[in-house]
Amino acid sequence: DGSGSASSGRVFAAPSARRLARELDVDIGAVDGSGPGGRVSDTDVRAAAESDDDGDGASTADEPAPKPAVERVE
Amino acid sequence: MVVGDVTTGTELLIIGAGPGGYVAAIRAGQLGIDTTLVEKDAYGGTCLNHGCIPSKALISATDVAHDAREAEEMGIHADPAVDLAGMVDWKDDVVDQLTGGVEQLCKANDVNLVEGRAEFADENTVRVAHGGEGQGSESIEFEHAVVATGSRPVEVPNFEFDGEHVISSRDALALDSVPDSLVVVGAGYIGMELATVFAKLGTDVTVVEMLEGILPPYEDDVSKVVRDRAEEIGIDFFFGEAASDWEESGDGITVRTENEDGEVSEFGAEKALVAVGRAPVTDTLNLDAVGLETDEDGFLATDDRARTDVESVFAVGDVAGEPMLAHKGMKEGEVAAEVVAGEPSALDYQSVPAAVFTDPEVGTVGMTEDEAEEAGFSPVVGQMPMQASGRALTLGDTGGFTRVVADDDAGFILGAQVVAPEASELIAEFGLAIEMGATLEDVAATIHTHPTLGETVMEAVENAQGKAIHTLNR
Amino acid sequence: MVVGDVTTGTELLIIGAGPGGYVAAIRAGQLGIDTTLVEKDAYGGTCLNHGCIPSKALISATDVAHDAREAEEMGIHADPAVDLAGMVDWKDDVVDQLTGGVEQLCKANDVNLVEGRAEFADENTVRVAHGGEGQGSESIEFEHAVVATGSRPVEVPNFEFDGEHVISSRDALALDSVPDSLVVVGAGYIGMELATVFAKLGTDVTVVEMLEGILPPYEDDVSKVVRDRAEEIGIDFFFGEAASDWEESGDGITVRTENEDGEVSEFGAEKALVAVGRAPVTDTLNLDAVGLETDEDGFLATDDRARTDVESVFAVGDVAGEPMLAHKGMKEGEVAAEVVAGEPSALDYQSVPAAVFTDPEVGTVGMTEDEAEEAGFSPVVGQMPMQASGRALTLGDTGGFTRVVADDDAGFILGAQVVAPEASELIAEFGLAIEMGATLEDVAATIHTHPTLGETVMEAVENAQGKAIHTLNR
Ligand SMILES: Cc1cc2nc3c(=O)[nH]c(=O)nc-3n(C[C@H](O)[C@H](O)[C@H](O)COP(=O)(O)OP(=O)(O)OC[C@H]3O[C@@H](n4cnc5c(N)ncnc54)[C@H](O)[C@@H]3O)c2cc1C
Ligand SMILES: Cc1cc2nc3c(=O)[nH]c(=O)nc-3n(C[C@H](O)[C@H](O)[C@H](O)COP(=O)(O)OP(=O)(O)OC[C@H]3O[C@@H](n4cnc5c(N)ncnc54)[C@H](O)[C@@H]3O)c2cc1C
Repeated sequence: DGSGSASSGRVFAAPSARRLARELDVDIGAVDGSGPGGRVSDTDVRAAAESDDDGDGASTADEPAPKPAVERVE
Repeated sequence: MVVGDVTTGTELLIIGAGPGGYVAAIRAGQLGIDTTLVEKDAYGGTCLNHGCIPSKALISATDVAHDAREAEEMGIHADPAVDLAGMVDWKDDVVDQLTGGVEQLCKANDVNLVEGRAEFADENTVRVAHGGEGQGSESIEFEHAVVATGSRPVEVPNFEFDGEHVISSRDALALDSVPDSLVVVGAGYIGMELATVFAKLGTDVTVVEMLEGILPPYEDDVSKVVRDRAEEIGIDFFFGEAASDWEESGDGITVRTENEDGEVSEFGAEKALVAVGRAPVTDTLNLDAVGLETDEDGFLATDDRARTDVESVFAVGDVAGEPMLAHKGMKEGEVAAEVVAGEPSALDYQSVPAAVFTDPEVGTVGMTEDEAEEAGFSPVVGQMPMQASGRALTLGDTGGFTRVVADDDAGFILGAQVVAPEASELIAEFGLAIEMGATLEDVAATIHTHPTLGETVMEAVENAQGKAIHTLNR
Repeated sequence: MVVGDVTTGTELLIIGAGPGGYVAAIRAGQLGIDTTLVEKDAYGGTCLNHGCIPSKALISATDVAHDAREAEEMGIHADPAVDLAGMVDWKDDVVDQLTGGVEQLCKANDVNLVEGRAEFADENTVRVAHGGEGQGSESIEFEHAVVATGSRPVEVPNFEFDGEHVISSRDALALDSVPDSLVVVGAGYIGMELATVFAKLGTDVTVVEMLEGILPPYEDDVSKVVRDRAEEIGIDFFFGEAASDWEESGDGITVRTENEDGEVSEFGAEKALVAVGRAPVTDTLNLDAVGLETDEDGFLATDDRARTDVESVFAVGDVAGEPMLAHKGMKEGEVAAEVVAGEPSALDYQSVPAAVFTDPEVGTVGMTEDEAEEAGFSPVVGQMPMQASGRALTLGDTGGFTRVVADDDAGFILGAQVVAPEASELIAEFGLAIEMGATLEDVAATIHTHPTLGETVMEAVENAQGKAIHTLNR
């Protein structure tokens, strides 16, 4: 748990990295950021996606975006 | 795509063509979605017709006259005459260009435009009543719907808008002569922007506000800069005063207010402008029919995809809650359209900037120092007074400051408060810094053009690091 | 720290208190370095006394009058009278506040201030001649030195500045009455800024330029916006004309120019303002004594630590080469001081923004499309016309556009060209984007306040992605 996600639960990562995390189904809050202060880069997100996968990670990025089916959680 | 005699069908049905709705429509059109946009009044909604655009037009026009009038110190001697009817005509022209542009952009992106008032008939149908008597109605079936019906001004009890004695911001933006005097009820951003316009036009302006200061959401040192300037241009303030009722008197009216202790005050003026907030327009939509309920304030709850509790229905803009700002609605509109198209979009922004176009402007984005503390950061703050900015001096406008709030540990920029000329523009760089996860060091290392107000961004950041050049470091 | 009778010693000796030198001094002081700053004329250098600040002060003051005069369309009727002597007094006040501020900031950071003209005596000594007859001189030994002696205007053969008929930008900024007519030799940024000021003051301005257009470093569609506006306010242009000589005639002068084919033209005017570029001030420093040589244009070569070929000597600002801009010099000054302090600083910025304060302003940062191609990128370009910006419309100022250049593969933002009101401020966000390695997606995802000119940044970026909302996508 890098300091990139601060006490507030906030993640420090560029919008493009945050979108990539959604696309690759990675919980960006749990990614160890390699940037200053633990900032999460797209490379960090990709690495996390691959280490989460059981071998077929290489193709994940090319798959179409999962259709978001997020329900309001409360 | 006629489904029956009077029923048509559409993939995406959008109700309301304000910034939330029209942006959703254009983006959906771009993404190849069969889109229908229903609007009962005018393209562009409140923002283009009665809000952001007309108010900013009058603000910048009155500033041209005011700045020239006040420029003796600069060697300029002018006594500009303002013809309000002419100014309002010009403003209407600006509005027409923009609303015409919105209509064209919708058409160019293949959006079906329907004029009329929509309400839900059932889970996948709206009924649209066309304007004017006997114009009939039609039903439109949809797969997805976006509610973007915006907001209307809140009325204070006993102060129904009559367009004559008690006016709304909308009326105030369309007056054809300058009132001699005006009581403004409410010192929020709309009240303060318009109070400033009229004071600069020569109106004797009195602002009465229930709370203890102006621009309540902002920090005291921010609103103080605006209040001092407002007082300089002749605006009188009365705080802790709740407007209770009014009556005609002579050519104008007398407004009565009550303070906490029940003491009554009276303010005479030609008119009263009531600007105490805005409420969502959701009561006219027959939301029951689609299975939706609002919260007690009339807002629709949405998730991070701009989706309501009903899977097929999205809500964007003012109906979806605070901050009730055009650009928040636009972002929600974009995301709703993209989600319908199956894209991995989400409302995952870190902050929504906000600007007040008073004199000077206020621009804020992200967290204040207090908010950062509450969120668990140990904030460090840096500030640069405009008095030390070469550019502010050359503009003859040195009130205010640029402030940054950052996380002391990692240096991440968390927020900014700017009260200065062009504050609305200056917060853009902070906004990008916050979204990027930029640190103080990142912004300090970026070369900023000399002489610009933007240098105060860099100086504030360097001040937070204890190494500002043009101001002393605390 | 007296070393001998007339010799003092210092760790860091800085020659010249312009933006390069005074920033180096303040930062060095902050870092605890024993620092001495020698200045022969006035704190703040060219920039504060005869450059950036006085020019921008006159530009914004004349704009106040001009904008009011041109605002009939907005319902404003004004006929401002400008008292140039009063305007210049105000401008001098602004300059005094800022130069006084620089002096105070130096003192507050424990910089030793020495007045006089410095030249190198040997590898670690300068001799400082104090101003005025019989004021004597002193020697100062140093461990490190920073050369920050700036630049002076280039003279055109036969056009020596006499302050009367042939004037420099410095003279132009201190006139006490408005000339009836003016020939401006040179359509670079200084010539164009001043031509605009005088045209707005009512002077009959003719610009003659050797090259084929105005603002030579900028792309044609950028400079065209400025040229069109300049012609609207009455400036006449003659291109391909090299000023060859002049003579007095009547109350004024006749300037002769020659074109490529040797054809001679004559232009009559009250005065000629010559602004054809600036050259570094390095010839008066006795550089030999410290073991340094300049290149053939008089510049000192430096590495990425702002260090010259001599280990102990740094050069910053205009003497260190193009771009000859204040903020480039400030950055070099900071880095030089930090390197002396042993910090890991370097001139590793990606780009130096530049602004021209014409009407409208020009702001650029990073690469143009052509430059990106030459650098091996496959550039993609996005543009947003000001005509489609709600904020530009409300300002009544819709000339120009915002353009972004990005790398088509990764989306990295490489550069931007803005010609628009507040262009100097708008490029700040692009500057940060470039330094951060932000992509088109990053900027597009950042919410921009409505209605602001900054929204055109987002729209240009979205246009490059083929998904702008408020302009058609090519
Ligand atoms: C004076 C003033 C100044 C403002 N200044 C700013 C500012 O500077 N910056 C800023 O960000 N915000 C500003 N705002 C707020 C801004 O106007 C709103 O946040 C914005 O307009 C909300 O957009 P929206 O799309 O949600 O709704 P709206 O713009 O309100 O549009 C809703 C549209 O839906 C239509 N509609 C409603 N019901 C139906 C129906 N049943 N069928 C069909 N059509 C329907 C309406 O006619 C309207 O056109 C200002 C507001 C005011 C009043
Ligand atoms: C009309 C005009 C407008 C301009 N507008 C802008 C603008 O808007 N933005 C921008 O970025 N740039 C602008 N510039 C350019 C800017 O002024 C220079 O880039 C900047 O001043 C360079 O800073 P410097 O520290 O290198 O040198 P300078 O500012 O030239 O300072 C050098 C100092 O060294 C002193 N000095 C020289 N020799 C000695 C010596 N031997 N001993 C002691 N002292 C010495 C001089 O007296 C002077 O004070 C403008 C220039 C002009 C002329």
